Amino acid sequence: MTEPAITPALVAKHNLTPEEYQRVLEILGRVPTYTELGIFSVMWSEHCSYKNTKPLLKTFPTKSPKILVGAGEENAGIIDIGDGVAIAFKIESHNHPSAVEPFQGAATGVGGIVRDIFTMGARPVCAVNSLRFGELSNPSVRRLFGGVVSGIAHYGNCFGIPTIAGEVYFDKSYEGNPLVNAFCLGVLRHEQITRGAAKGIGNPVFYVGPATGRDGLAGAAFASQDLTEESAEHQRGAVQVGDPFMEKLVCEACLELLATGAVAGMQDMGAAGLTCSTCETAARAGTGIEFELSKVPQRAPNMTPYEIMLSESQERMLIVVHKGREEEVKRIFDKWDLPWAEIGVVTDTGRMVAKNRGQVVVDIPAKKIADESPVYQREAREPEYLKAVRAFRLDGIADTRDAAGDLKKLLAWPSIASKNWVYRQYDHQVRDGSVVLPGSDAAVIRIKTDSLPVMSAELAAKTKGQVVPEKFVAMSVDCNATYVYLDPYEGGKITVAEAARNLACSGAVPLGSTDNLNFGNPHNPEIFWQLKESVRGLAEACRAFNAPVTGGNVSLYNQNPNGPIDPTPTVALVGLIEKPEHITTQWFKDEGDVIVLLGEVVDEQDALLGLGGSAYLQVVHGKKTGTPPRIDLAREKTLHTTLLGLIQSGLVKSAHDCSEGGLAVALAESCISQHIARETPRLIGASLDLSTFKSARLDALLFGETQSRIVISCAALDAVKVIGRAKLMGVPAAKIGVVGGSELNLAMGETKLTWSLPELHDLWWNSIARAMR
Amino acid sequence: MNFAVLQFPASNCDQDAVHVLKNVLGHSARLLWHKETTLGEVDAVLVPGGFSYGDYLRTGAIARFSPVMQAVKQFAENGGHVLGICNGFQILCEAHLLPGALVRNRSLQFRCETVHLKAATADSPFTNKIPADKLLRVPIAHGEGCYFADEETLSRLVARRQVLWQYCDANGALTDAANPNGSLLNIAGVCNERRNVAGLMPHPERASESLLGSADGRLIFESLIHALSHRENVKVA
Amino acid sequence: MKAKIIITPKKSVLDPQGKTVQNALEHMGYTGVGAVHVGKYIEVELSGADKETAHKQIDDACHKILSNPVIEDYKFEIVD
Amino acid sequence: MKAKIIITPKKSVLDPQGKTVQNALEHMGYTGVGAVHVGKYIEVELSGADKETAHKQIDDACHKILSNPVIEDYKFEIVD
Ligand SMILES: Nc1ncnc2c1ncn2[C@@H]1O[C@H](COP(=O)(O)OP(=O)(O)O)[C@@H](O)[C@H]1O
Ligand SMILES: [Mg+2]
Repeated sequence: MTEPAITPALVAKHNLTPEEYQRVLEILGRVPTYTELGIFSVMWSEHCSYKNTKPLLKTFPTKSPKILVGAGEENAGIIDIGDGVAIAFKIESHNHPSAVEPFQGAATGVGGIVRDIFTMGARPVCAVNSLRFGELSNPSVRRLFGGVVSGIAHYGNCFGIPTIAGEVYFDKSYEGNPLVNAFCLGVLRHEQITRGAAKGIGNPVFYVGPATGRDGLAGAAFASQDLTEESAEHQRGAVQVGDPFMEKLVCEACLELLATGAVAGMQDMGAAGLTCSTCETAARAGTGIEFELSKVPQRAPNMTPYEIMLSESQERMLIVVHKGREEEVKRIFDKWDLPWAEIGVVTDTGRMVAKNRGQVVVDIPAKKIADESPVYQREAREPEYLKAVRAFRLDGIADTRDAAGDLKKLLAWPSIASKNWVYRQYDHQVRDGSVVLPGSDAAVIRIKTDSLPVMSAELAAKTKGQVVPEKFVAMSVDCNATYVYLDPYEGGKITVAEAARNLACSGAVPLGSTDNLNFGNPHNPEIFWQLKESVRGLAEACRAFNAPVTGGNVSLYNQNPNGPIDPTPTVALVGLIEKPEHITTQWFKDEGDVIVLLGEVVDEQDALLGLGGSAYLQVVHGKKTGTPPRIDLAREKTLHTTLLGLIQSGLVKSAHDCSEGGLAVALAESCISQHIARETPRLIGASLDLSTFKSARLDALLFGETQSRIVISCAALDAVKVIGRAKLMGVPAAKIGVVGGSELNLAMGETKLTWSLPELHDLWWNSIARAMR
Repeated sequence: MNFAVLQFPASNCDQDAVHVLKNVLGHSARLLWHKETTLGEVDAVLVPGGFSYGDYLRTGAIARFSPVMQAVKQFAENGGHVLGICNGFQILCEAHLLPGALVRNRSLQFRCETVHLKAATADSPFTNKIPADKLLRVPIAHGEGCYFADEETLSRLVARRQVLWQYCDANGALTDAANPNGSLLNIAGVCNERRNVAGLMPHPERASESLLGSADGRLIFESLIHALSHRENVKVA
Repeated sequence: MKAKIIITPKKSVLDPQGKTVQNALEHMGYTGVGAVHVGKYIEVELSGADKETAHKQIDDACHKILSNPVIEDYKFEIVD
Repeated sequence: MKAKIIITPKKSVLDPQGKTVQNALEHMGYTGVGAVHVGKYIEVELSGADKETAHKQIDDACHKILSNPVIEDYKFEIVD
């Protein structure tokens, strides 16, 4: 078979700049083969190398005494949660593939992140997702949305992982550029941490999992360019199809194999498939790896070395086995009826060598390609549009004349409305650990002894069948991209603050975070500025909340000819709840309980009174502008510790943060969001009196999004204590109402508002379902 | 009691079932690999939920032919007690150990939510501990849980009180709105004529600890355990 | 040789998928659309064996595993 | 008139369902079974319109809603 000659045009087609190609020539000391060119192309794509973002990622806080595996070390970070148990978690994007084929794109996104987790030796125990689409009035958006949700459902449900939290936003900037970020969390004992390193010269290298086809050829490179009709068309020819059934078997077999102690290193074949897994494992161990391509199981006839090396066929793993223990791999993979092949060996050359029927087709120094990719310091320039954003004032906006109607509009707005249409399609209870299901501020799962992966005989002897005390882990994924668009730095801080606030509301203390930076094309200095500024905000906030970043993902080039997406740095925060009795949900509990607002009701220092970038301005006035609310991280932090203190003292019955839609939406949700069973919400009324708050504007009071506010409820007898303790901590606190009755009533001096709960519930609960009908 | 919980490729509620039987209810339970040809010492078999063989072709269609299912058939024919949950129910129907079939939800979507269930009779090894007026809150999670049987079979099921559980609303009424998948007669679970084999789509093992929102599902396991400890000496296995 | 198998839901079984497709077609403005039924199509490549044996095997497989007689009908042909 | 439509996964695309059914058939002892592909069969009853218009409409519908051209192929015939 003759391979194409390497020409400047071919180099350009592989997205390598002339300088990058020069670097290839230097590394190799010769002209690359066609296959090698393909390898450099994917390995040095943004998706695999982070060449545009590395300097920024370095600014994240990444350390804490609890971190066992830190950011960038392995496929996922790992954090100690006590009693010898640890959690591994990470988020990853599958945006471009989902734009091309929503069902399979989203499904394989879930598959990829689940694999990242069990590659670490952890048993995946829950999944979370963060989704963004254009507006639902557009039929092609509905098709994408429906496809993505059923793809996630298909993969996660079949694999048997509960999808317990997430977020969904709808905004025009995502039309044609949907975002699909998937998160997975797994659990393991400290001793079970597995490394993706090709250790031990002479150790055999195994390929396990289904045969390699032409699917997803060079998908990593595709993810690293703008989404155009042309690039999409190219990718349509090679759509990756996920097989969750296969993944489940591969996961079980791998965990079983790890327990034998026969494994020296393990890595999944994700982006850039065989290429990435071989050179990264060799680079990590400082070894080399040599393998024979004809031994790789192949699904399609006549596959070329180029195709085999770059295929992104799903559900495949690379396993390095201690020499002499090959039989164990064979036994276990045969038991699970899974294909396997011994394809190569670990060498001491430091080179990744691939042969095709004995003939060398790839010979590259592994460390150079994996760790020494080019790094760019991109130019950043403040975007033009921010001038108008900053100049925006409320003068031209009349105060609300129909607050009752405005609340209904907000509750029915798809970005605020209940996402049950989405999560009821996900199995969120499999594995018997979901304590707080989707629908409250943060989800909570229980980790018990039998959630952990099977132990090796040695470890079993050491732990002597000891039962691990149950652990409660909370998580929330957040990003208000409108804020980030209007002020990347503040928006970045708020993203983390909101996630942390959600954790606090559930009774959890943050342990760590993982982020997914979804942006447009970084070659555009205005976009790079968004990226840089929001990372500055994220990093600062992660520090403030002691939530070091343990890993994440970068997805750039999220733009099509109609423009870029709003900058969307999604952040997932994971926290620990000390005792089951501290687990708190957002809905009001009992008649007669007192409702207390923690935090300043309106930020009077803010010229826009919390209305900048608010859902209210967007929904009621059709304006997506204005400087978003400010955040003071120290105050926010105090708010969280105060709330946690109250929760741990058993004083808090419900806690819900104010986010999109402000105080009024938070109150309404506290009345209507408890769901008992099919067609059976539990509606509980409330009467509020906000007369003591003097705000210049009613809309700012009700719908303003001033930060650092949480609505809690407590027993009437405890109210004085709660308010006193909060004030002692320096947190503003005021009784604003009482739980009870069958309506939501609000009084502000002369103004009296009343809403019927069934009506609010219907608008909020069913609006996405109606849009999808 | 000794329970065997079957494990097919891509069973995924197998460990949940073992957890509840063992850690919550204090009985002995072990996983039984689908390639096994004998059951060993067991008092009852549990066919757990999941997506055996990816649910490709038809839910439960391929699992039915596993070696272990031949042993289960024999066990059931000898009077042994078998309970299928969700995918397990689908497998038992495919294996003709239970009448009827489960087809695509009428919404065409997977549904995960809690439902209200009513035991249609206390006269079975799977319902004897459920008080007559008790509504159970139990989660469902399935895409193909719409129970179907032809009219003749259906009337026979009713006449012989083989319908064990039905979906109802919070007041116990068998309404259409309370039916999450379009099942005929709101059927959530049935048993065979001999009453030793039963299946249901809802997941009692996910409703066996109040921490998880409901412990009503325990009544189903407790019924079975009660029946097993009071059964006459049937020869099984 | 190849077996081409068509499996359709029995008329008495609710076919929400068919109904949904029918609605979608009508919605998109296609005229004269009547009832729609959605079933499965399975193609099995067969090697060796004569046609008659193949026929027997496939009929058996359809009956036992490929379709569920409670809810489905099947038909098939063997082609070269 | 009736349109009989067959939708199959593209040959280049992974067909996990087909593969699983193939394995099952082999396990059950059917001999000479090669690759298996599982697709969809859709029958649309058509009233009025002449065959040619029907043909056009169905082709269009196949392309736009009945199949997913990214991963599936379709073929159909119109019969009386
Ligand atoms: N895609 C999704 N998958 C699962 N759960 C979701 C999804 N989207 C939203 N949810 C759940 O719905 C609830 C409300 O979400 P959201 O409005 O984003 O909350 P908040 O504003 O408090 O962050 C949360 O419990 C969240 O986990
Ligand atoms: Mg919240």
